[in-house]
Amino acid sequence: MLINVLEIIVSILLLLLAFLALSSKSLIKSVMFLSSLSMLSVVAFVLMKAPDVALTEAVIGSGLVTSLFVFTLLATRKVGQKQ
Amino acid sequence: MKKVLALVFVLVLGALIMNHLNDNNLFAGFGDAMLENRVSQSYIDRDATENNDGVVFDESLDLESGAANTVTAIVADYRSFDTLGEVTVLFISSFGVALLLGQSKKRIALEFKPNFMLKIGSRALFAVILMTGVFVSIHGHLTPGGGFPGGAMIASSMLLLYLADDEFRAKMRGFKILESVMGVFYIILGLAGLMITGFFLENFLDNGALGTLFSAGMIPIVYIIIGLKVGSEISSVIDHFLSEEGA
Amino acid sequence: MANIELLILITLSLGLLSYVLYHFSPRLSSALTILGSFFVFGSVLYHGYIGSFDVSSTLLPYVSFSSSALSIFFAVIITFTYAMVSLFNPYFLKTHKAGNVHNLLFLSTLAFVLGVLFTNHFMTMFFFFEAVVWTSLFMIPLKGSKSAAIMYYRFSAFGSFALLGAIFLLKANSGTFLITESLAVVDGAHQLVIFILLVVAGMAKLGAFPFHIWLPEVLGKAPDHTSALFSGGLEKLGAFIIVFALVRVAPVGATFAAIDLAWSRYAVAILGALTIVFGTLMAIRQDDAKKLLAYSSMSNGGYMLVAFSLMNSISVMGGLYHVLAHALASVAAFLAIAAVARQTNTTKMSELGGMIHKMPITYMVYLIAIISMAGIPPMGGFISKWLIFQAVINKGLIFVAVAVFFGSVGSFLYVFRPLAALFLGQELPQYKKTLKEAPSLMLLAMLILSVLNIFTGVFPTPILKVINTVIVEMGMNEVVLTTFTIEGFNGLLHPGLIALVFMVGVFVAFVIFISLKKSKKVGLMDTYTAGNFIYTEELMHYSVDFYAPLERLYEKYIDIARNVYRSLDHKIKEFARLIKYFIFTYKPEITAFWVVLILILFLWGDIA
Amino acid sequence: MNIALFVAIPLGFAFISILHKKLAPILLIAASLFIIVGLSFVQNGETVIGGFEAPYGIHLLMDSYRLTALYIVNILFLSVVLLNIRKYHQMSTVLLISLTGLNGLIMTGDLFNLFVFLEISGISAYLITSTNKNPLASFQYLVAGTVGSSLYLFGLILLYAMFGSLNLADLSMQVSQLTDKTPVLLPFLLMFLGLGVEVKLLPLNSWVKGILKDANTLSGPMIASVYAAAMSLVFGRILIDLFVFEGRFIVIVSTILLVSILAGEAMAYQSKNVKEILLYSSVAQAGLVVLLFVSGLASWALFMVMANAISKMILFTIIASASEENGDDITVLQGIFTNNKLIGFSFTIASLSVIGLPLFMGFVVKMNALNHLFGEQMFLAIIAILLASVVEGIYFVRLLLHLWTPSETTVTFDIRMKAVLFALAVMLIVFGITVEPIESLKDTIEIGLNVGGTSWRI
Amino acid sequence: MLQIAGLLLMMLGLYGLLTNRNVIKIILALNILEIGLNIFIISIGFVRGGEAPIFSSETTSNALVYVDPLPQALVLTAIVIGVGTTALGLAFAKQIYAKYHTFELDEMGEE
Repeated sequence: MLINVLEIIVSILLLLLAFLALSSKSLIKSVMFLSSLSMLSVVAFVLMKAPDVALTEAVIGSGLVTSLFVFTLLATRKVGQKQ
Repeated sequence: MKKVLALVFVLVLGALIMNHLNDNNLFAGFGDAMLENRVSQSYIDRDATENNDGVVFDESLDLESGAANTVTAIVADYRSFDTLGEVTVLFISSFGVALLLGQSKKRIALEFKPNFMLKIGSRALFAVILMTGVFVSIHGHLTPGGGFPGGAMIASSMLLLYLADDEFRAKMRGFKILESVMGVFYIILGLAGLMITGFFLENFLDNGALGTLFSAGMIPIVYIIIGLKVGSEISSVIDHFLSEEGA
Repeated sequence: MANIELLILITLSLGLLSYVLYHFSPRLSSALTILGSFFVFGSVLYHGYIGSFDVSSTLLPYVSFSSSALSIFFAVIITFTYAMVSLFNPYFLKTHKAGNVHNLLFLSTLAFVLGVLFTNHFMTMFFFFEAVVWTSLFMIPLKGSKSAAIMYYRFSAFGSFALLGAIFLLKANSGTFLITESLAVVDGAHQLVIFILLVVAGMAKLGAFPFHIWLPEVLGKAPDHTSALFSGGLEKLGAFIIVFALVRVAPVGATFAAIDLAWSRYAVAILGALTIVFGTLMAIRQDDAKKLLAYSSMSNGGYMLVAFSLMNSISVMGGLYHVLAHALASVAAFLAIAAVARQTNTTKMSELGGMIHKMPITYMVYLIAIISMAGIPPMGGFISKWLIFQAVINKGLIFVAVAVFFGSVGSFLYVFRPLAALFLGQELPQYKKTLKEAPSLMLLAMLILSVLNIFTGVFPTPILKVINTVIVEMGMNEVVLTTFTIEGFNGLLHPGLIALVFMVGVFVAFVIFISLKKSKKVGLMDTYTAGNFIYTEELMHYSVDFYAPLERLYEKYIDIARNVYRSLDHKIKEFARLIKYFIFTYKPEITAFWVVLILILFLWGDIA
Repeated sequence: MNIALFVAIPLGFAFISILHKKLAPILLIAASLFIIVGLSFVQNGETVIGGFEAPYGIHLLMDSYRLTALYIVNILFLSVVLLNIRKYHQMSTVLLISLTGLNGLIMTGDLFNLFVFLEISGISAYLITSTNKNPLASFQYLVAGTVGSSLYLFGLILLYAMFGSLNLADLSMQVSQLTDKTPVLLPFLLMFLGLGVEVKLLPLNSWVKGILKDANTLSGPMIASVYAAAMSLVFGRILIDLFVFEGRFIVIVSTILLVSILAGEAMAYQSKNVKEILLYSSVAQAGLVVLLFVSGLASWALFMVMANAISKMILFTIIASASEENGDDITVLQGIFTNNKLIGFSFTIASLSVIGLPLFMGFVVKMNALNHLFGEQMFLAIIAILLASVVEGIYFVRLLLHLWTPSETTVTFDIRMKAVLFALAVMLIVFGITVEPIESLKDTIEIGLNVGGTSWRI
Repeated sequence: MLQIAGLLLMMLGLYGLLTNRNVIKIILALNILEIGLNIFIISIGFVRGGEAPIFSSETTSNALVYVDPLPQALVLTAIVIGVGTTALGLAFAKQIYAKYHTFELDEMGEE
């Protein structure tokens, strides 16, 4: 029962975060929302008894992808500042 | 307006798909998957090739796949070819990033100046994370994780160094050699399987007892290879993303 | 040369030889072309006459031949056209961008035409048909007009692929690609479709009413002597296909009881009638002599359509004879125009005049040709039109009959114009010094054609007897012929007698012309209107706005067919632009959008 | 000869090739040659990877269809490589990976493995197109390709949820045993759309314009010829082996295909730009090929892919090479063949073969396909093919007349290019005149399809 | 419930693709699509009350009920492939930025 409630909360949060990530005006905020979406999906994976996937998603999906997004934005903002 | 319309569209589509799947008698509902009808039951029972009485942790010897972690057994044994492909995808995208962003140049300067403590601390943390990564890779057949998260951890330890030190540039040449050698090892492992047993990527080592560190035949080796390869590839990707053109 | 396969191969290799030879000596290359054309004509004529064609094929794979009276008849006409036109070749090569290519294409088309006519296999026929299209296609732009070539291909391709559709339907129907066998068993549901496809294929090639747009374009813009080839030779391939559809395929669909004719055939006859009317009306208002003749070719094609659609011995005989008579006449007319054009570099009637002084023989040739085209005795065109009139009136097709007569009357109007404008009237000053009569080879060709034009009008029975064998071969009763008469529905025709009467009439007229007082010669500028001297010569010219009052009646409607095609073209392009606008932009969301849409469309059915 | 080597060798070479720049092109050519030579030592049947029989493990399949497909793809691949390796040597690794991906794609008998190879070849295709120097177009290609493969994966996972297997043969057997086929139509539609993105079917192919409009001598022939051939052959194989067509699915599929063909031809007809003409015409041809596959004419579809691939290779290479300096407007390129008769000859033959004129390979294929379609009375397809041929004819005539009309433009072509393209053109003629090899190959392919159907469907 | 969430996440990803005209946002939407797909795939194999498919000292025998391991293996592969495409997409994004100095598709001159 507890798990069911947890599932529902996670689901709603997932959708909320996805919507926020897509509708946020600031790119860096979007990326942060994506990152938290990814972290939340880790919870979802754990709930569905998939620890391997959870670990991989946590390290690669959440960590690595976020950092790549951030680096891209970082690099381009610098370029933008120069002009 | 356009956005609302698009949202309505996709939600209608989602509802339609859900409706379709609910009506579908072949499609089990959430949480009701029937493993008996799927090939995966054989993966769990380890009886894809021959009948198997049962699998017992710490006891069963020389199963057809010796990893206690069934997912690992599938990834690195039953469907090892997929994993080879997966490694290839990562390899080609890392190469592609290098190709697209150029053999650059100068790394991005960060906006804050890391102090001494940060530098030392991150060095220490670097070692810890690196060890964790290697550990995760090696224990892939026993615990959750495996080569990919392990490799990513190795890479994130490198990332830590990047973030902690403004001047830091990894030795890309070394990564490249590591990447290449590990890839070739994987292929050679597969070819060795072909030579010894007649099947490409076949496990030709003893499986040992389920659940011990030195079990599961090739799987730890494969995962170490993957871990190192993924680590070096992702590090190279990070390096390229952290560099920019100019100067 | 009795073997058709060998004949085709030899013609092709002669073409290649003349292509190579052109680099060394254009003259020799042209001589080779002439030799080749005459050789082909000679062997077709001789072996066709004694009936000793060897149809075995050993060298070419997948190809087999058969010879029939029909194919020999067409082959003789077309190869003769080629032989005559070939005599013009040497004089026109200099004006071409690539004379070597011309010679190669000339002989290749000849070879492929033979293939079309003599094959007994539909796929081979399609192959040769396409080969003719492609080789002739590249002859058109040699004078520099790519658009005409593209126009030609549009309709030819449409015809070719309609033919292909018909071929496959026949195959599906009968299980064989052999022409005679598959045509013999046309029945069932696809009968009408096969009929329509074959008729469309033939009409596209013939340039009949809804598909006539290419004819004036091509005949007007092709190299001057090549136009004769298209009009007298290649267009007749369309008639060949039409014969397939209308005569050899059994009557299709419900019958129109009142006139004892299948609806489908009646429809073709109506289209033929429309072709005649349109062709005539358009010809009347042309300024370019070649375009005028092109439209006249179109209207004569209409006569063939009418003739073949009526399906009785007299009409089919008329149609086949018209193929011959029109080929002779139109080739002669086009060649005469080409001869003029070669000397003056223009075919615009308003820019020419008084050529009779310098080119009397060309004038005579042209005169005879247009008399034949207009269907006036004693030329060949009269005989065929008489037969067609007979058949039409006998069937009681009122509208068609009106069209047919209108065509004849109209042709007086238009063929007179180039005659008057080009040859008669004032001699234009700019040509006074340089103009000469055409060279001897050209004259030879034109004279042969004129003699034949008269011969076919005066003494047609030997040829009609040949046509009788064709008709019998196609399973109809032969027409009763004696040495000097033809028996129609309403009585006998004495071509010789008519010619004699006509000769006497001409002689009397000539006597009157000689004996009366000579008219006074005046200079071109020697004219005053309302007391003013006219400075612009064009206003004085016979042919400018010659039939203006008549043209005003219909000039709003002349471009209907062309506009239909143009708007079709626009519609296609608009559709293409629409798709491009919606899909092919740098908008990544398009793919997602279509995916969502298609999935919704697919799943919506679950609810509905 | 273990066919896993066709994947392993180029992959291993790719891993090695990043070590040494000079070595990479040599490795590429060596791998390509190895595969072509190796193909003649191949035996039909399945090759198990990892020692687990289907449906538990992954296996590679080989039969006449796949062998022919491999020959087509690898030979064309080698010719593209030989023509471009000097100029684009930095792409060697990418090309090695794409060779791996394409070969794996053709041979694999597992749907998820196919997804992996789809991504491998897809990613290398994005990188190949990056030589166009138009990152926006490549990005669009990447987005479309990713969406496509996600859809494919979605459909695939639905199939797995229903049948519990990922093996092509196993699935097709289970699907054929279903009495009510409606449940499987959604996954099939998803997979159809997903692969349709790669095969360039109409509403899903917005990426094509950006990619092929700026194509160079490497990316043009590679995407339009090699990739198009491989993708449509794989797609066709799945269509034949796995898909069932019923109800609304038929309506949607046939609409997509007919619109692809007719709109593709219309767009080519409307275009004034040589590359655009070619790219839209290849959209139409892709639709035509899939139409033949859907109609069940697998072997003729295979030959049509072959004829189209050879033709497109010739056409795109010539135009890409000629437009490098001049741009590719139809008027700018006028007369490029006047001084390059051999190139003009190859181009003409390729375009005539695409139209389907006698003497060339396209004709043999089109005629036989039409013959079968008439036998089956599929008139919609017939009308589409005939109309398409007419329109194709018109714009190719326009193109040919322009390109052959003498003018001042001088373009010089590489002598190797002349030789390779001429050889390919001769191949079109040879297959157009001597029908026996095609006929006999067709027979073995059809036997293969049937035998395969019974033997490896467990 | 999580299955529906996965499905809806995919739909939101599509929504993002439909409405966003920013290169970064498009890649982001692709990522959301992939995460949704991954959750959906895992949910296919979920068995309520099943154990994680790892033999350990607690779950020692194959007689127990496990969740389906195959989808998990597939998702592992899919995640890595997703990272590959994302990295490549971001590299293209950087190139685009270098060429046009913007991420907004609307601000780039279309041909």
